[in-house]
Amino acid sequence: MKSLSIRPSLPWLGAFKRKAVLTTFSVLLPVLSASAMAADLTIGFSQIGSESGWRTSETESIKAEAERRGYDLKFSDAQQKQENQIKAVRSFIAQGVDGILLAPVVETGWDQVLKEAQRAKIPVVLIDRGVAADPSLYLTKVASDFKEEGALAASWLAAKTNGRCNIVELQGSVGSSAAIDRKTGFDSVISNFPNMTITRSQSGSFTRAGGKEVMESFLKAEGGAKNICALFAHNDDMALGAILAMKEAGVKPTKDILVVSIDAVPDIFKAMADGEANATIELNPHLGGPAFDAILAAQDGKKVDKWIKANGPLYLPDTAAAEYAKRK
Amino acid sequence: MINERNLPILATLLVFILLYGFGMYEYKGFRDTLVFSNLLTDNAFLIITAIGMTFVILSGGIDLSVGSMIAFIGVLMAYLITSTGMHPLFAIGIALVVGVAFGAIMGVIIAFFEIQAFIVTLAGMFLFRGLAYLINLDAVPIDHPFITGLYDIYVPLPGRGGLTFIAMAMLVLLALGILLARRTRFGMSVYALGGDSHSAALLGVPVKKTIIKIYALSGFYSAMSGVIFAIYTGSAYPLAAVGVELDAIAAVVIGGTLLTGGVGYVFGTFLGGMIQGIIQTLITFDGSLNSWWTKLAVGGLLLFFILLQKGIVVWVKKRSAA
Amino acid sequence: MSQLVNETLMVKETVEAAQSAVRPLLEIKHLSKSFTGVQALNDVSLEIQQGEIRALLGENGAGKSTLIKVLTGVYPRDNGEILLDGSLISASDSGHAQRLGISTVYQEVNLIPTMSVMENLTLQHQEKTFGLISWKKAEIRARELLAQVGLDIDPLRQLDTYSIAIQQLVAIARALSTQAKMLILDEPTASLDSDEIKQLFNLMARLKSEGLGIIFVTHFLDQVYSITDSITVLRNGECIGTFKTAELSRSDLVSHMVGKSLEDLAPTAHDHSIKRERTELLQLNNVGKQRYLQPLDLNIAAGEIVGVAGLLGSGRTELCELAYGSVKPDQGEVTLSNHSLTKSSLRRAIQVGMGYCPEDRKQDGIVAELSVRENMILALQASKGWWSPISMAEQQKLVEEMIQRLAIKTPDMDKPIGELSGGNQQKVILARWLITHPALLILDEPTRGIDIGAHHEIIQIIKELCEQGMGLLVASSELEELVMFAHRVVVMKDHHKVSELHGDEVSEQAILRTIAS
Amino acid sequence: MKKNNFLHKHQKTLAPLLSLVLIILITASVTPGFLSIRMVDGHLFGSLLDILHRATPTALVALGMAVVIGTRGIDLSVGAVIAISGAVTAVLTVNTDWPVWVVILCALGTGMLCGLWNGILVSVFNIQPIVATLILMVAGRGIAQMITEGQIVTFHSDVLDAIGNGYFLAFPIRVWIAIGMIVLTVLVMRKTALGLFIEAVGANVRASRLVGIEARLLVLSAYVFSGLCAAMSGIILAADIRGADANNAGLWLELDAILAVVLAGASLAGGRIYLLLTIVGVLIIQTLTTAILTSGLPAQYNLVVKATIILAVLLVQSPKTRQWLSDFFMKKKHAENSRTGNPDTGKGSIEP
Repeated sequence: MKSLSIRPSLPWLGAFKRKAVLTTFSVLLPVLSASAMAADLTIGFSQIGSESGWRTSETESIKAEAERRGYDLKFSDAQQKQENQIKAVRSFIAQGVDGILLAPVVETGWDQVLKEAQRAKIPVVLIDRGVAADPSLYLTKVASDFKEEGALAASWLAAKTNGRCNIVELQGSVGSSAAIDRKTGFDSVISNFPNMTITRSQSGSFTRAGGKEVMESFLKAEGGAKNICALFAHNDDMALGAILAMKEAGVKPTKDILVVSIDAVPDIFKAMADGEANATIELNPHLGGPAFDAILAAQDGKKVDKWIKANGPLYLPDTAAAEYAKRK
Repeated sequence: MINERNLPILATLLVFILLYGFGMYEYKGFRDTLVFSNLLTDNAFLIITAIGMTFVILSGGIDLSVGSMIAFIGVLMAYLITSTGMHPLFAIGIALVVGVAFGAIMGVIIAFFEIQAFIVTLAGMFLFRGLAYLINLDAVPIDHPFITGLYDIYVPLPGRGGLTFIAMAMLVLLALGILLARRTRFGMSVYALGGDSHSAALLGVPVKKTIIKIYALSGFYSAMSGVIFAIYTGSAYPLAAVGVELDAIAAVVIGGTLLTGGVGYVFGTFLGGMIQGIIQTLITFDGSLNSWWTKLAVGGLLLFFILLQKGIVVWVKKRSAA
Repeated sequence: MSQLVNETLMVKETVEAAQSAVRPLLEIKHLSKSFTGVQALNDVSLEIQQGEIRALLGENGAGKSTLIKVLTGVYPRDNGEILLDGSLISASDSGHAQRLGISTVYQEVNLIPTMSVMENLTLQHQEKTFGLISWKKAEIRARELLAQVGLDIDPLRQLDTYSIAIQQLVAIARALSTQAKMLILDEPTASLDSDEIKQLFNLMARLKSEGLGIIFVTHFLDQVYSITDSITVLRNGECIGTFKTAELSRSDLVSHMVGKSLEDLAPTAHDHSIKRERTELLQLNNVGKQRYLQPLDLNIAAGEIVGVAGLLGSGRTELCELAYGSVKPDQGEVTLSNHSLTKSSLRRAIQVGMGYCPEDRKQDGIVAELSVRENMILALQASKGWWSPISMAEQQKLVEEMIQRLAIKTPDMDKPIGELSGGNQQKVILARWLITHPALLILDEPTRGIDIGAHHEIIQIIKELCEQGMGLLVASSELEELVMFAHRVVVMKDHHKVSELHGDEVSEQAILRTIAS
Repeated sequence: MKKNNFLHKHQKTLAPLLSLVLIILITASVTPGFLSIRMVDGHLFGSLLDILHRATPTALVALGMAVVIGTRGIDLSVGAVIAISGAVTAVLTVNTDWPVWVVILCALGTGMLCGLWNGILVSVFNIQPIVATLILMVAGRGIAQMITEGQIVTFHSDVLDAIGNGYFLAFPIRVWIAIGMIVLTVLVMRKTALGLFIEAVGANVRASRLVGIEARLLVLSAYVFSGLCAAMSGIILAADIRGADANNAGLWLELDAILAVVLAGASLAGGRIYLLLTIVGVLIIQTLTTAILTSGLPAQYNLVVKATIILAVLLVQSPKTRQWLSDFFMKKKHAENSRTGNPDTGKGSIEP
């Protein structure tokens, strides 16, 4: 199964014509596939955008991996819009790429465009989150599980506090799948502990400024740190903003309020090393390698798992300084 | 003889042809009809929204609520279909009625309370997005066979391209928009209102009624766009179409309609939407721009385009004066 | 709903009206209207017969426009009744009034500048085929309507590419298109030249013979006497009386309007010679601009008034703009008191003593939202620059002085100028320049759209300024007025200067002869 | 009677102020402790202080926006300019040894350059303001990301920390900065003729030209001023989180700023502007945000609540509503009058 050579037979051609076309293809096939081998792969990559530092490092990592392998990577930034991502995927199909990496901004709404890719026999690899479509429509997904991340954070917190804790939560952008799933995962674990409750939950829109502003209002509304035992932030940036808010209100993060968040961006390691954050769960940004491998494997006719899990570990302050040095 | 009023739209057409020609020259894949039919399909919801926006802008107003309306209508439709088991046709009907009603309410506030459209529709923008959140936070697939069936209707073109249902719906709504604008009293009232609202009132144009109708129409077109968007993605998502109002305004302005009102054509808006689509397609075909260069390129092309249009208009005016 | 009832009633009434022709076409009974605290109309009653042309006269603020706006439903009335063809009507807006049979043409052309002539003519009345507007039929209709007012122009071109005069005629053509029974012409002649006025009068005469009732509002008494059958005079919102035109002398008419006898208003005998020694102020040396104004020479000395005469579109305004510098000439030299201004900014021109009251007061003169005070100090402040503001005390002193001197009627100096009457707005604009103490003042149509009282006052002011040694360049379409004060008259025709009349040559006949030659 | 006159004259001023007070009172009744202010570490502490503290960036942006709107323009790019100036501040602090005041000047200069760009497009190329500034709105974030290379650049500087979160005389330093800027702007606008010129140009550009006001330069400087204000706001926002977030800093802030200007009673069609009331408008918006955050309302209700309250405020403030109300009461009065009998002053027409 090689790239450019196979096109879906055109719907308006009669059956006899289709046969003729197939014959032509079968003659051309070895030639074209040989040339495709020589010219390496052309991969389209539809990225959500560059809304966070984590997203940028993911992009950089995938680009670097493609360059290392000598692939021609067609990169498209969708500026957080699903419609732009669909447009990009359709453009990749029109262009005739060998494979498509898609980091879907939302889980639903991909069936049609995935079907089109399938008709064009272009494998699609989902990056860093899944879609709610028939798994046969895509090759595989290389992603971590947001729910698991939320659950991991909750488990750590439960262990740390012996299942007794008033938690304030900083949600991600309202309606985003990372926010919804991390909350679901977190809630599913703490629901087992009757003495763990979320006393306040608001959206900090995944930003530092948002995290800081919301944390300030939490501290005011709860009358300082007395009634708050821990902060769960859906990403590190919000946690970093909230840490600033605590310090300014005279509250000591980690001492007065435990801080757990997700992503493992470099700055949170620095905060942990400085004793201002307790735990972070890594969201692995280096997804290019496994994704490209999957496309190659599929070309060779090998079977590929539908979910290549890329969940990261939970980091604690003990290794923070070393990790920070490594990642900076 | 080139009419002064047609000049901006001709400039737009010229730019569209130039950009398309550049793409064909530069990229092999661009020459396929698939690119053109993709342009029609992918930008359908934007163009539909922008057609409604054209009426608003022609009348001298603005409607910032369209993006949120698209998301709200989609979520409402999904709720009706998936949670109440309603047939999609009824759901679409209800969604359209709701869209028109909300548009009309904004029109009433603008017309009777004389609050500026920019602000009323800004509040509408917050409100509709908020209502979408209230119905459903999560993204919901709408996998009703009727909806997927609509998506699969397809008239093939030579080459790999084909006219999808979405593209055809857009073209029908475009034709409807053109007829409304140029061949009905309502359309003429819109132009009159944008040209000089004071005089329009004295000439017997029912100003308040027309304003309400305009925003109701914009509500209809953005609701229609919400429906099309739901068919396009087969799902509903409360965060869908963020910032589409700005894209729609840009499409209208690129299409040669004056933001001050009174002058412009619905067909120009179609071209404006297609030009924005082409810019995106060119950037994707190039594929080497990183995130920030993409933003710069979109901004730069917007600037280039506006200056070019301005230049063509000035040049022709000078020539015709000489 | 009530509209529908009215209309069906009207159909019935029309039949009845045909049976009894003696019934007046329009009856207004005890009409009153007040705005917050001001009684704009107080118990006004009048009747108009079919085929009657009625002049509606009065000074600004007399209530003419309020009466028209109440008639056409723009303002709701407080009290009183309006009967058209014997049936009570109550228009809800001007569109409704049109459907009822009352069409209005306003002083400022109220059409849509960005639409074509055809679209303007047929707006809201387009004929349709299969529910859609048929532009073919619309064009035919538009040509018919244009022919009716004797215009031969391309109806497909955008309205604002035509002159104001043509736009005014288009507006009249439109008003006639709706099977009007009553036609209200609110100062339609303000921007028409004499030929066009003649054309309009012929049209009015024809409409009259067709049985239309016409209300004609104007400031030109000549026109009142040449076309109207009867006159209604309003003063301070009250109806002073209705008179047969043939039986009312001009002096009586003016007395009724201003509420005092004519002797106070009669122009003093005028003198066209300058009494002082000639110091040159403005010198235009071969100044012109392609497709705008043919090159010409012009000098104005201190204490001299130079009039600019000519038909509409002859280049009067163009001359004023080139002299002032708001349009830059592409050849020639402009100097004022030995300062070359050919290439300098308007600010510089104002600093060396130039001042300009433009023709279009609403567009180019007033800043409607700003107060009388701010409007008045604008030019002086602009010439000083933003960093050296005039202190509030000084502003108040200057403005107070001017309000006194020019007798500007305003409740206080912080009222937005847009709420003042036209005459008072014009005085504020004049005052704006007077406080800059200009050496030379250019006035383009300084008395347009102003009532008789203010008209007279402005002419007095012009004369006073001249006596104080100011040079003035005054463009006007009213020859009578030019002859009254100008020492010299430049006659313009087809964008060039055809003649310059000096001293005793200045007379209405001489100017007309020059224009006609 | 006199009191009535006062109310009548200051209706425009009172409406936004009353709205603000009302919103604060309602929130206080829902959220206990909302009004409490106490001293913590030598500075004031409480929700009301938070409102002031959080309102400063929007207030600065709205100040520039008000001036631009006065010239019949609009500046959609302020959010992007905030991102750019924040990025410049962060990158220069991290990558150079320049003294902090040089860094701040550079950031402010960058903002003014952005304003200059907008101004040139609007006043020299005659592009409609909404389109002209849309270009920088789209491209500006790209520029900011280019400067930060897509990362959130965190920095440390004592001076910048103080600007972001320091206190002086018990009040946040950034509030002092905003007050200083507001006072300065009001002084410049009202004590020189600049305010008059801007309002004149905004209300009637043709008439202004004829009295010798150079509209082009004026409009240009309005955009430069708006750029400067946005840059100040950008520095404060970056200092606040000690990092430059090119993607999110000041996102959609332009809409809040425009809303504030309009809540203050200005027209988007140019002309009269009300600088101090604009600040009241900003406080209304920020109070609303803070109130929603402290009230414990679920996140998904934020927008609906905000939109509803803003609409309510707008409707209450609308001159039309006031007119209807007064008409209603007038009619009542009138009805009473006519019942007591209002003699007609009949005067027949004098027929000759």
